[in-house]
Amino acid sequence: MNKETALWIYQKMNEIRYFEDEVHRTFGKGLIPGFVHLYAGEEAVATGVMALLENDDYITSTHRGHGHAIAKGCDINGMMAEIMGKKDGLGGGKGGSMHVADVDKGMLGANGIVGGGFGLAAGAALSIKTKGLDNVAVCFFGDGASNEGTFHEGLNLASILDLPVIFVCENNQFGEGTPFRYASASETVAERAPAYNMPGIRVDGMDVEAVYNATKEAIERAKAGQGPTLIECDTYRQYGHFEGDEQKYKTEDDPNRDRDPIPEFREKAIKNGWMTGKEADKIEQEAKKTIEEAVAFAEASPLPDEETLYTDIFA
Amino acid sequence: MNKETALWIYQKMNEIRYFEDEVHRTFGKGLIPGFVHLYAGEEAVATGVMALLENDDYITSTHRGHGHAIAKGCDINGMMAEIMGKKDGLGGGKGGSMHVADVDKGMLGANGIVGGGFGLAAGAALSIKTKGLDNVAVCFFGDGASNEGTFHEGLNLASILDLPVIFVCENNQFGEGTPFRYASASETVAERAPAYNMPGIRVDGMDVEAVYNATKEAIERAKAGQGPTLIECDTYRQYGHFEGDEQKYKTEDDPNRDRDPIPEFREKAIKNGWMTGKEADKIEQEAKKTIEEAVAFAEASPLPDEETLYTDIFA
Amino acid sequence: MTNRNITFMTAINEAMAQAMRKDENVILIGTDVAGGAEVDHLVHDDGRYDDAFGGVFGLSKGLVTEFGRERVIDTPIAEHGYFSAAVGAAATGLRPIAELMFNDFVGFALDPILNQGAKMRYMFGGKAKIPLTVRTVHGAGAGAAAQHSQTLYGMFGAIPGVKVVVPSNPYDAKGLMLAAIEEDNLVVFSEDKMLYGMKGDVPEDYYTIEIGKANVVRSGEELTIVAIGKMVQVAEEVANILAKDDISTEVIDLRTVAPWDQETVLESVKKTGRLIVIDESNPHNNTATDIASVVADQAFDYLDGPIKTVCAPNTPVPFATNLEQAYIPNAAKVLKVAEELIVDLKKEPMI
Amino acid sequence: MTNRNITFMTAINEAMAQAMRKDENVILIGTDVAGGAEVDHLVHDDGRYDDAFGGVFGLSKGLVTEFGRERVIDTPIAEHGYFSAAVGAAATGLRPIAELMFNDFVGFALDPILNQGAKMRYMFGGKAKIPLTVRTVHGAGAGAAAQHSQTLYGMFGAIPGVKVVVPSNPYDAKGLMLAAIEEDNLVVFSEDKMLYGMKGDVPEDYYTIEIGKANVVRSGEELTIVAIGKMVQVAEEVANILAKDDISTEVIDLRTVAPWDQETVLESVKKTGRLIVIDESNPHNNTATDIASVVADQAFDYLDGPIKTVCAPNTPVPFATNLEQAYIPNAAKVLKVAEELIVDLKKEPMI
Ligand SMILES: Cc1ncc(C[n+]2csc(CCOP(=O)(O)OP(=O)(O)O)c2C)c(N)n1
Ligand SMILES: Cc1ncc(C[n+]2csc(CCOP(=O)(O)OP(=O)(O)O)c2C)c(N)n1
Ligand SMILES: [Mg+2]
Ligand SMILES: [Mg+2]
Repeated sequence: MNKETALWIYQKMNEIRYFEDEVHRTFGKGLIPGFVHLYAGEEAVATGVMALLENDDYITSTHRGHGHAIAKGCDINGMMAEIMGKKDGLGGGKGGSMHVADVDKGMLGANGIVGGGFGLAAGAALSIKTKGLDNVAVCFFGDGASNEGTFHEGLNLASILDLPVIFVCENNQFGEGTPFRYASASETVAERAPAYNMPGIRVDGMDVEAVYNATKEAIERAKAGQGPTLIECDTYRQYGHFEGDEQKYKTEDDPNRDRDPIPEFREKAIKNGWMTGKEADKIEQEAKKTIEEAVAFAEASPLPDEETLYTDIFA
Repeated sequence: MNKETALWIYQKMNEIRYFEDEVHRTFGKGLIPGFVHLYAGEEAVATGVMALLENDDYITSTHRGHGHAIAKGCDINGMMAEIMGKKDGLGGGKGGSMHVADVDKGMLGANGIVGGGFGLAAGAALSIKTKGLDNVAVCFFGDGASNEGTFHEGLNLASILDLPVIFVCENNQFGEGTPFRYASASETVAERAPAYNMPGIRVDGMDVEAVYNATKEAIERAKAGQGPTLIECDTYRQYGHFEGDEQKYKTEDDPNRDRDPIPEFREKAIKNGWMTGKEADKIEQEAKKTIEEAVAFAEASPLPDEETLYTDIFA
Repeated sequence: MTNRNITFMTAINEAMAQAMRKDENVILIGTDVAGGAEVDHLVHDDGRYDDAFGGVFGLSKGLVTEFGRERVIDTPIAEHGYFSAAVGAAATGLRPIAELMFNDFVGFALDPILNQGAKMRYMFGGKAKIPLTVRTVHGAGAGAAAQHSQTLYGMFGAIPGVKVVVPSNPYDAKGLMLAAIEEDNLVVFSEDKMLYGMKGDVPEDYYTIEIGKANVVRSGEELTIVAIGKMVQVAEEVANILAKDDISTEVIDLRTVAPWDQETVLESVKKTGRLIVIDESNPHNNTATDIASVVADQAFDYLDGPIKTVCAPNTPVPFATNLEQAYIPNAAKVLKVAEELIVDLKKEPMI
Repeated sequence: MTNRNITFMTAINEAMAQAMRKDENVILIGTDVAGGAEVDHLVHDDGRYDDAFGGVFGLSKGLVTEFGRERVIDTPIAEHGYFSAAVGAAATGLRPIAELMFNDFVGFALDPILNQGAKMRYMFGGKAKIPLTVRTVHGAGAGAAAQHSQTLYGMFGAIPGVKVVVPSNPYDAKGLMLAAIEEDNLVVFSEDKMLYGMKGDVPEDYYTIEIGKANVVRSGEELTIVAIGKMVQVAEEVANILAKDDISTEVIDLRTVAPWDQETVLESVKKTGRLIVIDESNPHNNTATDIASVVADQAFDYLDGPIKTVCAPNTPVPFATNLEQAYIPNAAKVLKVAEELIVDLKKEPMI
């Protein structure tokens, strides 16, 4: 990883965190309808992967998609407005938190359907392969999603067709209030990879560099026509499953409970000479400002015009 | 295996084979509507497993279900009549080949839906477990079905709940005209078992004894509360995927192509002293007669009464 | 029999608890119906469990504490798998209540309903019964957007072999849930999430409400409004407004959408000659069109005007609050179509 | 433009081939759409492939030979997976034709249609297009029993964002398939398996038939019969029989069941005053009820009698030949309901 990358990562990590903290507050004030799932705590995964992706690479995301969207380059003002259901939202206010998307940025959508992304990502990779492009598709998914049949189908299909896709599991130990250790017969998600004849790698998902390095290798394999890779990132969500969750299932012993990937990366990046403390401070301040501006933008944006209820059904 | 078991097995193998050969002929004569998938060649699996099951054990079956039904003790006359769509069929002629069933015999149905049985069997095992019974459920499925997401979901669920269920794969190398080696990223089905923290055993599915022994162990585990087992039986279907299939995909090199489990078992059983040649001859003749009688029964049975179109929707 | 003022949610919880007390074969299975499986601090000293969620809306809270994890079963997120298991369990002697957290997830659970649970009895010539209750949640209004707000009971209702119940208030919710669990058939029990907080008088005792029978919640002579679930409130609101204009409206709460009560609806329309059906489903191939179709056939000669259906538009459910409100059928929309029907009954225009 | 007498199956095959020649982004994906993947003896010396199945009915035979395995993609039996992939591919620049071998398997492929393909454009505020054609097969009559004979286009038609096409003859099949592939939207193309052998004149050239427009296949003045797919033949048979009694029947082949052509149907009913809809779907919440509902609203004043729908009964499809035949709508059943409508038009009773 070089300096430029590290600075980009640190910027995106901070943008995500400030974004999510802000959404948390705004939700608390009753300004956001519906279900909101926050990504705070898992920033190392989105940024470690996305640091290696181009605009034309594709990602599929989850219900917990804000972090992926920010890291993939989606417009932050448009995201905030979308989450508040405003006209200037990325989807004109019609999608909301669970459907933040920007196909032109390669972001194929947050997805309210757990396990909805495996096949979509394989399909994006099929486009890449069929058109002979030098890109990859990345599927983000949770530990809970790994028990959906679509995991099995998506990984098997991608493997037999040697599709350039990377399956990135964000194992935050819980699917809603159900621990992974209960819901999954396997101890890790990565150990399921051999069933699909693909490498399965488990990395410290609180450490951006570990995520970055594993992704780098996976991209090389994918682009060399060697097919998909499964990367499991051990991580932790700071907030509840969704806003309003009491989190009665969390325990003192949860690994990663007391870790935070952002200060961890700040320290490492400074130590490795990728970033100075001053640069870090500046990034933090700028990120904070970016989010403040996004909130102002979103709040100022009007509600969508009522006739848009009826548009965008068919192309 | 003892003499009694061996004789039972040899009888059921022959009944199945004569049954299927007869259905093949009858279909050729145009007397059977719809899709018919024959079990001939795979008799060692159904009989090797069913030799160990009681009436109150459950099985779920597949589109290729005649063999399972006969071995589980379904009435053969009723089966033949069902397949011909007659009033005296097991399902009153309303189900046909793909839906032969007899819940009282623990046969939860042939199933036209590939991958439909994994969860059903887990559910039957859940009944057994919840009621504290000393029984098991067996799910038969094909190599092709192992790529359905329901495989993943069914095996994982059964494993985490320690359900008394045995998943028996009949790997006949093809799903319709698509070779398993193409469709599955894993080389065997059994090697997927570790992903569900259960034993995965691969046996010679042309050898009844191998199937029998593996099943015996699996039943012991299940009844001891140690959860499910996956058994993959390497086998081969003698006929096409369904009646009418040209079988252009079969090759000279297909393993098991030139094997037949019935003479193999006859030879072994005689050698091991489980059966005399005379007993074998007699069983063969009787089986032939049983099937001839079944055909006569089915042909004599009238069509269902037209008002039965409207019955059996709700209990 | 004590009546308590309790919520729709509590009424359903109570029904499930009473059914589970009455019959040990009744189990509840679904994602996070308890929550917190294998979390040590949620296990009491006496071996009983606390739940972490008790269902994503908290509807099944407390059930795991009373009935234990053997009968209140948290599943992996694997709807097809556990719905198949529920069907298999039902075919072999249990009486499962299986929860589909949002009806929108039907794409992960349809085959066990469509091809297994609904058809086994028929295909097997009557030799199976499937006492399975599918609890699920529909409806817009919570800002849950396109994949968590659909109204899909019409899809289930189109399947032969499936009964579909949609309660409109706490009293009905309890009685219909108990009836559903008593059924030896696959019953989809579809709850509008916007009704969860609704309060009403509910007897403490065990009671059932007949499945397949509609409820005439208001008698009238000039106009029939058939409504489903949450839409019953809209129908009553409309009836009150029309009453000011001396128009007498009969309001029918359908209660069961499959098989719906043709007798009650036809009788009413034969009396009033005018029909509006309110259904939050998307407008095509839904329960409203089904009712319209049957009435246009069987009661044609009694009709004094066109049959009106008021449904959601043919769009996904939008997220933005104003768009979502515009999506849901409401009194204004119903009054607008009512205009055309009642024009000859009225003295002066109303809206 | 040469016309050849070819089968319904060949017409669809030809359409797919012409679309694939015209646009290299068109691919075909499904279980055994070729068959025989990785079977050495099916590979020619020149690297081209023979198929082993070419679709389970042989409909896509030859396509892998011309277009190769990169564009004619055999899948594992994993419908949810490859349908999601088809949606993902469509969203990123391909124009997939994805085959659902039997529409009955919808329980394994519904989410990619219901929640992804049909909704992405809307949820993303117009920032996606999904040029996906879903080919599938419906209909009873082949003895394929309850899980392989259903008629489910009505289920797809209820979903906002999905267009549904049901061709009734080889000419339409080709033109509608080419139109479906040209669409930038998710189109379900549902083929009645009983029509596969039907022959008809089909131009060799590339042509499209407008999606959303019905086809008036016979003009008439006194009775409108709207029919779908295979049922168009039943409608024509009925029209011929009624003609002997001097009753003039208009037959409308719906062609597109979602969005169906309200204009053509309403215009016809306004002229004839009498309507029968024939639809092999189970009777509730289907296209027939939808049409009845719209007509009962929009053309009420023009109606001279009740609206009749003739559908399959509310049962699974039975296996036995006699029961299956009794299940499928036929001319006798249509004539029976026609009686009631035309009683005032006739001189003497007909059946
Ligand atoms: C098909 C489907 N089933 C269930 C849900 C409800 N649900 C939303 S998020 C969630 C938990 C997902 O857990 P995981 O995949 O680990 O992601 P995390 O929330 O931990 O990021 C569940 C069950 C859903 N949205 N879609
Ligand atoms: C859900 C579903 N998808 C596809 C099919 C069509 N189909 C019927 S049998 C079959 C092949 C099954 O292969 P396998 O599981 O290996 O069983 P085998 O036929 O070899 O015994 C297929 C694809 C089906 N019936 N159900
Ligand atoms: Mg998780
Ligand atoms: Mg096979």
